[in-house]
Amino acid sequence: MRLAAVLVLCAVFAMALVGTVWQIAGQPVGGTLPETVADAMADSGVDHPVTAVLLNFRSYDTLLEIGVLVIAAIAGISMARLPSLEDPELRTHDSLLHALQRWFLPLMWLVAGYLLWAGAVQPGGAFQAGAVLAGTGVLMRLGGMPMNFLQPRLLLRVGLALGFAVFLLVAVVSAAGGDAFLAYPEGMAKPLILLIEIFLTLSIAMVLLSLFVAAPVNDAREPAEGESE
Amino acid sequence: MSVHLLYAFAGAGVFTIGLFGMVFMVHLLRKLLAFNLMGSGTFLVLVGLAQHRNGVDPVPQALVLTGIVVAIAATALALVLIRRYFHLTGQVTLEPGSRDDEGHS
Amino acid sequence: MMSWLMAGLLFTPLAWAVVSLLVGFRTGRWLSWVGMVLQVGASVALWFAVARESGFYYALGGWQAPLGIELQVDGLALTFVLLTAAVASACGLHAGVYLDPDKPWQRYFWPLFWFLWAGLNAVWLGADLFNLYVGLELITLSAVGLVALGGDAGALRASLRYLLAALVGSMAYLLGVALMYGQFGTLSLAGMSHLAQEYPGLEGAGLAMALMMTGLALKTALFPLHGWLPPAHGIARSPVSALLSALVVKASFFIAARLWLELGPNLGTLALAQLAGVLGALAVLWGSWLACLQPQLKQVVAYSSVAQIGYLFLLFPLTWGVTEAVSQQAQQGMTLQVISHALAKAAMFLAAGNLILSTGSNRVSDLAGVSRFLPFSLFSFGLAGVSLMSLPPTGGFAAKWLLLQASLNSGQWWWTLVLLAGGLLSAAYVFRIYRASFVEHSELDQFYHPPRRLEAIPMMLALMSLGLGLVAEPLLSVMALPFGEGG
Amino acid sequence: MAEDFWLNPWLPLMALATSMVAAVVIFALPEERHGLRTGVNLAASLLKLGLITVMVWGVFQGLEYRLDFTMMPGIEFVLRADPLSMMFAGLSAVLWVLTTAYAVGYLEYSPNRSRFFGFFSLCVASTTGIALAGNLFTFFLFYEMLTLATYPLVVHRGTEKALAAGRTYIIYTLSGGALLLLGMAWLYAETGTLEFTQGGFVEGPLTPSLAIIFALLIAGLGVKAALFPLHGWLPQAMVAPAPVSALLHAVAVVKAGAFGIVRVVNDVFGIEFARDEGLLLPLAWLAAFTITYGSLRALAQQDLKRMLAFSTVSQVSYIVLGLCLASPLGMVGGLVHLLHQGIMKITLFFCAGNYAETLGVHRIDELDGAGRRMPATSIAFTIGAFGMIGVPPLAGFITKWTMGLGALEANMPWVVLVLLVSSVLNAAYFLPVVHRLWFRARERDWPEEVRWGRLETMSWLLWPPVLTAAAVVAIGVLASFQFSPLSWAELLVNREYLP
Repeated sequence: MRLAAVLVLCAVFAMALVGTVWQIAGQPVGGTLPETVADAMADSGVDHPVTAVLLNFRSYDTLLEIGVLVIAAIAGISMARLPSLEDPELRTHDSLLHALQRWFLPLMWLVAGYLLWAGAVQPGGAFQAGAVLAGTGVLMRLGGMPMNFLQPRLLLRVGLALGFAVFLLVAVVSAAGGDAFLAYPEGMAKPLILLIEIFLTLSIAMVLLSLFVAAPVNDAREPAEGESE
Repeated sequence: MSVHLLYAFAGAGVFTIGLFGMVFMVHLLRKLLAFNLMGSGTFLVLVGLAQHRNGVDPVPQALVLTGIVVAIAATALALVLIRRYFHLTGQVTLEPGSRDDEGHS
Repeated sequence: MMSWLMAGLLFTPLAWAVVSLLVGFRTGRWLSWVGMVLQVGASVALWFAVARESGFYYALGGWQAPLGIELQVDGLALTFVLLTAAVASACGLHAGVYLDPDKPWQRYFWPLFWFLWAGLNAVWLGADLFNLYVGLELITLSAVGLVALGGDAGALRASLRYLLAALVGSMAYLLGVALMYGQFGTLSLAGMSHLAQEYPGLEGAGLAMALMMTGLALKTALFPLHGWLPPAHGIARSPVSALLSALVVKASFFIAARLWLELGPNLGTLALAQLAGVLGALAVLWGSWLACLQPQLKQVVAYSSVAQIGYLFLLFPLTWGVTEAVSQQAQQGMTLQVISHALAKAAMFLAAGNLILSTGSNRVSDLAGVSRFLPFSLFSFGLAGVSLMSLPPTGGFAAKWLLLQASLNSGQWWWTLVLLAGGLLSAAYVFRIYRASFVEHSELDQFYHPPRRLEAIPMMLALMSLGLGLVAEPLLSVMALPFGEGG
Repeated sequence: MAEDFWLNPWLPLMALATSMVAAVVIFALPEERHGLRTGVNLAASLLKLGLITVMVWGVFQGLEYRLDFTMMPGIEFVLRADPLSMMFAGLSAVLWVLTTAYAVGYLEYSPNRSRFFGFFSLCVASTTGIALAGNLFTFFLFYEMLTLATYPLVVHRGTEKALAAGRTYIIYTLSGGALLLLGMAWLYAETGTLEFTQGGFVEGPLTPSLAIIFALLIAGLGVKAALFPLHGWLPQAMVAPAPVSALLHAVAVVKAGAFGIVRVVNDVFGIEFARDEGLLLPLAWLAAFTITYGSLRALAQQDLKRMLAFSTVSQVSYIVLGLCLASPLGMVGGLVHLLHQGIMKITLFFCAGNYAETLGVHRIDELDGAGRRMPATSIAFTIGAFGMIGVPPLAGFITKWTMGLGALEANMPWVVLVLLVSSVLNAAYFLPVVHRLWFRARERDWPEEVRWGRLETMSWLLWPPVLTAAAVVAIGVLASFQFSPLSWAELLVNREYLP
């Protein structure tokens, strides 16, 4: 009964939505933004339009977005239980995984670095690089590497906030000089964006990794099936 | 009808499936997956419709990247909450007091 | 000067979020005091600057819309910024004393608090649909984090419910943004408004707007989508509840209202407007009724929020297809309602927290005899209640008066009945609390006396909401300032 | 006093502020500072009396006291003093002094006095505000404030019964307030102003919406004025302590309603407009019915305070009825009853409180022989009761006589009949009480007797009723004196309404 009702409602919604898309596709109005972007590329400091939009034209979005990530990380680590982090039971003693780690980790760091650098001219950038870096972290953690910086102490918090802090500092420095908030000083866009991206990569990796790690695990009261991840 | 528009229609469909899951499913992880479906659908519409109109458009691509990060942050937060909730109550649904038999993924 | 103030306004909360993340709760507390002073100072200075000159668009990064993101710095936005500064500072000051500094998770209160503040400012000033989305998510996630902070199973359940509802709401909104971008090729609200005027009859965009408004209504907890609100607001720590009820739900409503006022005349329909009004009316009645039935003090206050939010949605029918003067009245009424409810509800939640602290119980029936021992917090609660009942001279009354005038002048007399019934019902639940406190046969003879500072804060907020009605005229005149059209 | 004295505009606000500030100070004082609290209370009430006296003199000289500022678009907060407002403000100022003194004695040794006196002062502040309100909005503001300030007084004892009464009270009065608000908002939407204007600001012809607005306003005010069928809260509210009942019934609440009706008829719609358009006749019938009904119900009561309550229901409608006659003498009669009834009724309530507090007597049939035990109180009660019946030359007689003349003047002889019937009924329920007081011998012990040394009761309790009873005699005998209530009402009617 409930299923039927929900299905009917969803069907109606889907039809309305498809109709809306059709309507809109049929009669677009207004100017075209891509041309404006293309015109402004020369002043943006980077060569790839997506990166230019992300870190220059609409950098406020990105700033706040990193803030959202940091919030998630804060909420995550606020719930972590300290001692469980280094529980030996969690370590996988799998020789294949260890072998993979030995080969993969350097390679993945390299990939992360490349993605970061490539962002200036082609798809890629801080988030992708950070995600890969976080992936290596996950592998390391599963392999039982001691990563003490993931304990919710000052070091972790500095790591989480670093990228955001650097971004914010860059944003406010130019404003202190009388320019707009988030504006890059003349000719400084490229190095500043690179600087921001490097720190963002680190912080994003840190956030994702800490979210992976931060959860209440291995408590005696927890039912057995809850351990499966 | 361009291929981009097809993406947009697919996005509408995916969004609706996600919405269905959100409304109908009770298991928290399923709800979370449904939310991610909704997100993917939205991003498809965002890029598809814009590219249908403008050709290659960097702005929606950048928006989708931002949107993905935000969605990931939300998903991660939800996962942390769900895990802790399960840890404390042994429940996987929001109905207070009733244990869910569906099993957990 | 102006640009420094703007930068300070944007920078302070974000910077304080970062810095307070690095330190413990106690250090975070005094750091936050400094931050509050800065933030309040910047808000006040900007407000007066705009009141003297006029509003302007602030292009972030020097990129003007539609390429970049512009902030719409006008009287209305700054009044809300100012309101946020006042209420958030009060909640922060209260929390600094109220929360237990020895609990390890409380250190995360300050960063979440400051992020929440930053998100709120981003929404008040935002004029770019996608940026508003990011701002909303900033608010949602930090609010959920605050509800869940150190919480038990109940708090987690409430925050999960809240999170899921809010996420669906934001996704619906974002889908609407996607459709709007497909329609207009811009994300700037002002640009869209121009285009919508130029090309009337865009049905697709109308549906997209309805979708966005639905998502925002879910985030604002409009009846019947309000189920997530009372548990979340009821179970959070009192300063957090105060922040949530006073400010957070207003953020999504504010976006809905901006959308409606900019695009509604061309994209809205009578049915949509009336539907929003009817749901708002039902929210008023249903929320108040449920508030009368709640056994727990904070649940009463939380359901009262559901009801008070309902009033806000009368904005939609009262600004659609009416004369300029009526629309003006409705907008002014809505604004005053937002402000006075924010002040009153924050006062109420903080006072409720004090009452819970002194009786050691969240139950209404355990308030017996409190009126004898704790008149001060009860008084604050009562004064805030007067504003919710919308009796003069409170801001709540001023709001109700303007809405009454708007509905009478537009011939939509049926809303007056809702306004009056809502006032009476809110009196019913407020007086239920008073009544409980006057019962004399209490077993408890000793109540814990909270520190004076805790008691003073809700009183100040309550007095502000009380006095709002007296200064409504100058306030409204600033909000109605002509807006300098920028790029 | 110079006509452009700089303080003049601030006098109304200062009169308001005396009790407001007193309230705040009293709330801030710790519970055990009894002496200081009493001092603050009395000082504030005397100061206010002084300010009102100055204003009465000024108004008599034709001075204008007015203070206004804009609160919201189109809505002003106006305080001003005119003859009518002086009448009500004077009444509340005089009775505040006496009731405060009485309450100090009445509540000695009981808990929560800080709360009580704080709200008591707020209550008086609201009453002053109602009196001085210069437009309907300001009136409404204080009208609602009065509701809120009296609630804690009604439920003061915290018993189940008190809480139930408080609930009824709040439901009635807030609903009334809502009706008033609706009427006011609608009126503003129709006319664009709310300022009390001599002769009214509503302009004809009478449209259906104007008639509905009139009905809404009267209904909203009628709740507090206890017009039938909106009187239900009043007898229930008798559980409150005696000073509260005295204040509720004699001055603050019911009079606020009646005063509001006077304002609406005279200064909003205009007496001539209301009369000519036939708005007043239904109101007159309603008032006449309420007079009779209240008296009949009073006959059946066994509880002294409940009897007095129904008597109030009946007596307040005299004011409305007098107003509805819309002839000069009728209006004078009605308006003067605003004062007369207040002073007479407060006497009766003081006495009832004395019986309860000193002898533990609440019911009429327990009063046998009380006159011998408490002669001063009983004499005061007797004077009050005779005044109510309308025995010459007491205050009540002046009212009824003037109103009777007014009814003939207005060519409404049936009103005379109502007055006669009512007087007979008044006699029928008051005389048996008086009879029991003086002419029945005591057979049993008093339920809970308390002795206060030499006097029949505590002096704080004794002097207020004695003074008010003396006033009942004085304002009757000296009715033609220049500042008597009657002369003032004549001045008022001649100057403002029906010249």
